[in-house]
Amino acid sequence: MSSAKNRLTGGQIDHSQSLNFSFDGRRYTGHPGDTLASALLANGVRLMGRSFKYHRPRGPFSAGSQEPNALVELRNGALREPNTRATTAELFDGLSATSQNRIGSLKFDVLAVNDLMSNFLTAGFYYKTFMWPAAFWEKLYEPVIRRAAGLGAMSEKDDPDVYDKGFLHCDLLVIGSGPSGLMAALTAARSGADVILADEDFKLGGQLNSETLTIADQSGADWAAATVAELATYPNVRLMPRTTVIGAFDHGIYGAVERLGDHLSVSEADKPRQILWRIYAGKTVLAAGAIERPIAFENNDRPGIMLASALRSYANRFAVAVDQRAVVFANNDDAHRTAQDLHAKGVQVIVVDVRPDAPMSMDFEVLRGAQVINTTGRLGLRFVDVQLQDGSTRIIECGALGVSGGWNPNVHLTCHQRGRPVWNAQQQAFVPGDMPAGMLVAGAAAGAMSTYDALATGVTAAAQALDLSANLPDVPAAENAPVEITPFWYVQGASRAWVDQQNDVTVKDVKLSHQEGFRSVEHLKRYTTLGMATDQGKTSNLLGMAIMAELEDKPIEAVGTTIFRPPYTPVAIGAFAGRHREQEFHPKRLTPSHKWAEEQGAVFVEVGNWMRAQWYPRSGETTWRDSVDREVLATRNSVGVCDVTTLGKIDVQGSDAAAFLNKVYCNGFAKLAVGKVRYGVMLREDGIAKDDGTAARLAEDHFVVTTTTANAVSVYRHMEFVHQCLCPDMDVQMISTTDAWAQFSVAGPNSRHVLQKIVDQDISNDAFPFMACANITICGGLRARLFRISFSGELAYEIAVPTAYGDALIRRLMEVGADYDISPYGTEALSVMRIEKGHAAGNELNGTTTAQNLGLGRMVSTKKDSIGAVLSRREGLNAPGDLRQVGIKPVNLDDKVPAGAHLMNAQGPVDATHDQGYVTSACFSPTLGHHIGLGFVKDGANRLGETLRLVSPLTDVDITVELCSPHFVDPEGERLRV
Amino acid sequence: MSDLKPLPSLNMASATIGAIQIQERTDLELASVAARRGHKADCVTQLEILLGRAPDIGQVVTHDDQFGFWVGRHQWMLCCSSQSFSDLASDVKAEFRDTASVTEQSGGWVALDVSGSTVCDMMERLCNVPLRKLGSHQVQRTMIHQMNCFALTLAPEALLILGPRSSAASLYHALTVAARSIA
Amino acid sequence: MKYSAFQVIKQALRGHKGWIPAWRDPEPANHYDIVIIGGGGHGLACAHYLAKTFKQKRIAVLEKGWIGGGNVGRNTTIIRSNYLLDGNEPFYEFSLKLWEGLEQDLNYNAMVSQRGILNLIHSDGQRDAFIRRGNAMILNGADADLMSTEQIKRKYPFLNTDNARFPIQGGLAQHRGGTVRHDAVAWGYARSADQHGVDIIQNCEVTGFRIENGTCTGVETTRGFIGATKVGCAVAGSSSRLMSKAGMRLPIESHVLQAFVSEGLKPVIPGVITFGAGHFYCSQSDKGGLVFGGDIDGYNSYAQRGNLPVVEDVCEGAMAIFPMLGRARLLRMWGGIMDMSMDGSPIIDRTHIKGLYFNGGWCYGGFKATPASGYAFAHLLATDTPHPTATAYRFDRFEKGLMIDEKGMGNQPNLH
Amino acid sequence: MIIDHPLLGPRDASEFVYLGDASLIDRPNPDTEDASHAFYEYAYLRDNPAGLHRELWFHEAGDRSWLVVTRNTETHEITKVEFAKDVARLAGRSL
Repeated sequence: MSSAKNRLTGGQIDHSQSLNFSFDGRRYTGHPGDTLASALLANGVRLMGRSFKYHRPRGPFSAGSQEPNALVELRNGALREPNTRATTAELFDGLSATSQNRIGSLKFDVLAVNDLMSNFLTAGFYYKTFMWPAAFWEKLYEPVIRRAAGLGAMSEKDDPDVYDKGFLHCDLLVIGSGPSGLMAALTAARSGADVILADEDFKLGGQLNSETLTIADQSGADWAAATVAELATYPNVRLMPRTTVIGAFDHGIYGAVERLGDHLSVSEADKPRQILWRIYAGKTVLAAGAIERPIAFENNDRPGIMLASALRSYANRFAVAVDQRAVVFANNDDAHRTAQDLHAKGVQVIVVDVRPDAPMSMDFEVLRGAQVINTTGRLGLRFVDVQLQDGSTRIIECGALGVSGGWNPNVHLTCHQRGRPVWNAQQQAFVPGDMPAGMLVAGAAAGAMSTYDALATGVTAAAQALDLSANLPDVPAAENAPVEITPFWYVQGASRAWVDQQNDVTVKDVKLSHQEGFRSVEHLKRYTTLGMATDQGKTSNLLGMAIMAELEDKPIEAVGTTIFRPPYTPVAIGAFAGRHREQEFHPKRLTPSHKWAEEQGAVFVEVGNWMRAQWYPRSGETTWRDSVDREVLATRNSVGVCDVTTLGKIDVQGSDAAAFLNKVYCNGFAKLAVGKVRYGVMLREDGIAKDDGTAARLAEDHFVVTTTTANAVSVYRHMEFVHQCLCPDMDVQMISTTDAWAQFSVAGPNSRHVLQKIVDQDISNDAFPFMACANITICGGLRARLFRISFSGELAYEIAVPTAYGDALIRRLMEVGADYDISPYGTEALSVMRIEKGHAAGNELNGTTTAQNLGLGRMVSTKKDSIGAVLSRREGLNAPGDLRQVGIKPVNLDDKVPAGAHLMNAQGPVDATHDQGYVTSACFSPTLGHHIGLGFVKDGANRLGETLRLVSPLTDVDITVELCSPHFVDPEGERLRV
Repeated sequence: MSDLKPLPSLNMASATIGAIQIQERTDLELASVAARRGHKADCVTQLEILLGRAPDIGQVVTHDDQFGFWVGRHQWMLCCSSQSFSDLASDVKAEFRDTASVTEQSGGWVALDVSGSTVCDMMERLCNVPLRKLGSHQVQRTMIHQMNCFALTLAPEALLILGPRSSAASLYHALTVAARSIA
Repeated sequence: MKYSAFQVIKQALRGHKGWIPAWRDPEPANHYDIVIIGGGGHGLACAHYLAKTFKQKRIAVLEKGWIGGGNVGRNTTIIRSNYLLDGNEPFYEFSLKLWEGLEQDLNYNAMVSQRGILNLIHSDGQRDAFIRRGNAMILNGADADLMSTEQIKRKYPFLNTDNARFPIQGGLAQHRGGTVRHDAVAWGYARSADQHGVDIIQNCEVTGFRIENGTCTGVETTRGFIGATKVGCAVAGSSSRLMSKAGMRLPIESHVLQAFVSEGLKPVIPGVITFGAGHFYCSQSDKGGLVFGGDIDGYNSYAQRGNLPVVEDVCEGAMAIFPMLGRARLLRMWGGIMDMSMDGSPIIDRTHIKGLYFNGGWCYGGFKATPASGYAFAHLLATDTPHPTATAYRFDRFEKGLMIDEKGMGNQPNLH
Repeated sequence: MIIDHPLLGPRDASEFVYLGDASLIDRPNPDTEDASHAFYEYAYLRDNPAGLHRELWFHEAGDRSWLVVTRNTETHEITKVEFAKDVARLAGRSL
């Protein structure tokens, strides 16, 4: 059935089905169970990429997520995903991949010229040059460097896939489904604990799928499949293949990415491509196995050269012989298993072992005490030069070279809370040191390298984690060979011997780093970029350190170790964002009149998460100013209505409610009469204005406090702080009711007439004077609240009803107000009117202004203690001539006053040292017929009438203005009291 | 009685997506109750009269067409089913008198019944409530897509979600998206 | 040894055998005129300017680990001078000017890349505030440019302008802002300071101050007592820990700030861009990695690592404005310890202890300040007067009510 | 992080809002002679320890209680969680 030239029989793939795919436009076939890399190798394709710096030809170096070399752009168009590891990309029908980081074709990459220049492009070369002339860096050098650098290219199109986030809880999280992970999960499952078993691979079983070893007289892979099947029968077990645990965070929280759509030709509508899970694990068993490490030698980076275990994995699991002739270069016994397995698959194999006493084999040739000293083959390995024990050289023709320098326990996740692995001399590897609380390590990740030890430590780790002693599963029979290894890191004399394959860091670079004093591990890493590539140096870090240790003449553990950081493998940014993107970045809050406003064709504006009507255009109006001016004039001349529900509303009750408000507001509230509202300013403890609003006393022990829209949440939190932390015995209870009440401002000289039509009680000026408040009913009995307060400066009320009635109320108000040409107004008109009236808002309450700055200094009571009172009296906040809020009007009435402009003395220099203040808010005042502004000016209160220069060099404005009272309209406040 | 008609926040929206049903409830009235200083025991007694027993930490207690749940230390929410939009808070206040601060909450919340055999699968894509372990008649305050909600387990495979009314549309959207995700 | 293209070629042709260590590894002397504690960007810059510009002698930099291992090696490499307040803007503009001449001053290519920084605007209020800021920058002699959405779109064609929750209404740009190769800043300053005679002493942790009659006479270290006429502390996130050894409490909290880098990608993000309605900013390194970040985690921490909520928050910001980033992968996350001050602005001042000087409270703006901080601290140490651009960075400003609060968040460090 | 709420049990820290050092409970007496200096120290100076830190968190997406959490700033390990109200009372705060 299979026609691919390097395809073997057997393995963990489904030979009965074929999948079509393409790479760089050429079409191939593979099988379910293949990765892109295994399918390409089966088809005889070894060249899959180019290295980062020298653009060297590269093929797969591994068969897993540690892959540094075989990175491709997967899929097309907006779905293009750069830097995808061919070694983990699950093959699907129609898969299309393209090679990356090349100019020209993969075989003839123009930038391969860098390789010829490599002698000049050593570690750190760019720190030493490109300095002259200074301006050339951005214009010339950097663009060239940037274009050559980078790996794959983004599509620059919006990601069409969706991502979910989720939350899982378990007693035991098992990371990795090899022998130790499976036994840990089984142990926990049988105890009834809630277990999650997560593995990055699409097939559970871990290393067992790549081995020919037996467990309990079954093949390892069959044993794994049977164990997985048993686990699947437990309701308390959640099996999560295709799920990479990316990070170990505080207190047993793990991040995990589950890939649901990456192996599908077309993602399902509405279904996420990936899910970012936050897993809350009582305990965790890390059973992440081990990663084989290479040996560095001259030209050790050609396609066809890979980790010995990768050759084994390709042969056993993926049924691929990378080439019919292979060499294995090693310093340990495990690599001989690779040779044995390849031999069993009919591959002609020779082992080159640096150890003079390496074990011999009946099946294949072993060259003891020998080393690979060079390789040749332009786009793929053709010959291996071996220096034999006697010093002679033997050239071996082959297309595959497996390298093994031993195995490193996969300690990545143990380091995420900055735990440092410790050196184990017997294993010649770093094993887990300090670990995140609640984490235990089992199997090869803990340095238990034999299959039996892996199985056994899986049981003990789970038992220890869950405190189990009885009914533990028996450990099945399995090989239990000790680790036999002689440390060997790189072939002496080699210089163009790659340590970090992706970032093109060679032995020579490490030596240069040492020579120039960059000797600590962190300096080495940063100076050479060792371990900084997309694989985080999973196969290269230790090699680099070992070379440095030799140069320093120190043991490896004395050189130190770099720690790994999350994520374990790179994660799509989309997965971290989940659904919160574009329009759904934040939820929306809609006002009670939203539906009605939509019907009116209102233009909406984002105010925090709220959507508020900004203005209500009418036919014939061509600019927003037309609408806003009309709304202002309609309100000032007759009556307008505006939804002000967004203001924070905090219900404050209790026998100490008044005393409490006296504490949080700088002005007095203790003596406020029932049925009255008072304007209040809250200070922060540092004496700066925090928020302003009103408090209405509905009963002796009941207030309704309003806050600005922006500060609703933080003011509530602050009030709870004052209560719980500073005055815990005060009898006061607070709850936010912002969403519970629909509130409308009804403003204008005719507002009373309109309201009286719906309010069941008398609201004449005598019965309901300025600053009155009351619980009332409207329209024949609906409970409501009425406040006679004004932001616009007109006779005005705010009326509140339970939110569900807000829609009905706005419609009724418009109905009964028709006789008075009632006009809805939006936030723009609201803002214009408050500027005309000189009321401070967000632009003035900017977190740096004091009550004095706002012209409200006298509100800060000296007769009582309130939050912020003491520090508001500091000298720097009360300096003579400090900023005061003023009104600003242009001398030439046609001039526009821009907010953000700065004020300068009419005569004198225009620069920062002569700055007199700035404009906080500005608008066109339809009431006055010209632009006006509010601003802060040094000694402003004493400079009314003075002419100043207003400059905004950013927007090319330079005009003359006059300072005036900020109360442009009705400065005496007569209108709101009629 | 007033002729003004209430408008449900989602116009009584409902959806069936896979095994999941989502339905806006428009019959709920809510009032919060917070014990005044020194009156916790009085409030508990009163809650026992109203609900049969006072909801303990994280609990929901149902009683005829009413239920109440724990909100915080010495704080509860009382809910009753009613089509008339009467003034629950006033009625409750009349019972508790000066032993508690009572605040009308009826308008503040959108109530969504979410039910179906896959409700746990759906909710684990939305919020950090360990629903599979929570049991019946439990309540947990939680963030759903940045919205501060209460999740109440009223029956097996059935939840009542109370969310901020102003965010009703976004909340409903989040629920339907999650339902489609797991359908 | 002078670095140049010629030198690189010469050494290459000689098999690179001629390169010498970038700085010496001296044993500490018994006494120095000036000891700087902290071999980070600010400490090394200070040493460089003390020796080269202020012609001081007998200077040592003491570093508890390896130089450049703190925030100068952990930041997101941005330089800018887009500040609002008079206490800050001249200082940061001075810093930016020093960046512009840094490589020639140091003979070290730190890849100062002035590709511009852009702060997006999403509301009228934000526009007003940014216009005020842009004007303050220009009035202080810096550059600022108010860009329209159309102009921005030409530079960032894939920016989400048609389906945004918080629509983009323009942006405030500083075209002279940009990025610098952060590690190279530490190495360049160290190499230059070393060449001007400064002793850079690594693996030398200060364990205490010797204070006699209100005067600091030196420091106790893991390598013994080192006498000093003046001691300057520039240890960023470790400020409180260090100064407590002198009995001082500081207006500073230490917080963790996370940063992120993506896998290498072909050039796609031309400058530095900052989202104005969420916590996300991004640039692209010369290697191709997208370097991005957002807000601090928000709780006191010395752990140099953060947690998932902030990672998610930042990526949500990314996807709000750049939905094409969904398929780019986050490669690595890490954390640095920020010395968050009580008003968001730094302190460069004498302490009440004679001979003991302090530099800290940089919040997450320390990197861009490196040259000016070093220079101003050197000025203070050498002349006992504050540098003209750093006169406001005093300890007593909090007691006097002279805060320099750019964000208007008050005495809550995690909000700055 | 997970904060073990005294009543609600373990809750993700993202449900909480952080304020800072629990010494913010110890607001000085405003009526003393050196109140200004005391308030300066209260508002601005911090121990900022590397190690155990008592700090205030508000359970915003929970029961709206302020908590005093004792947490190690080097390891993030949390060893104690108390209601701030109780801590304040113990410190003698009342009305």
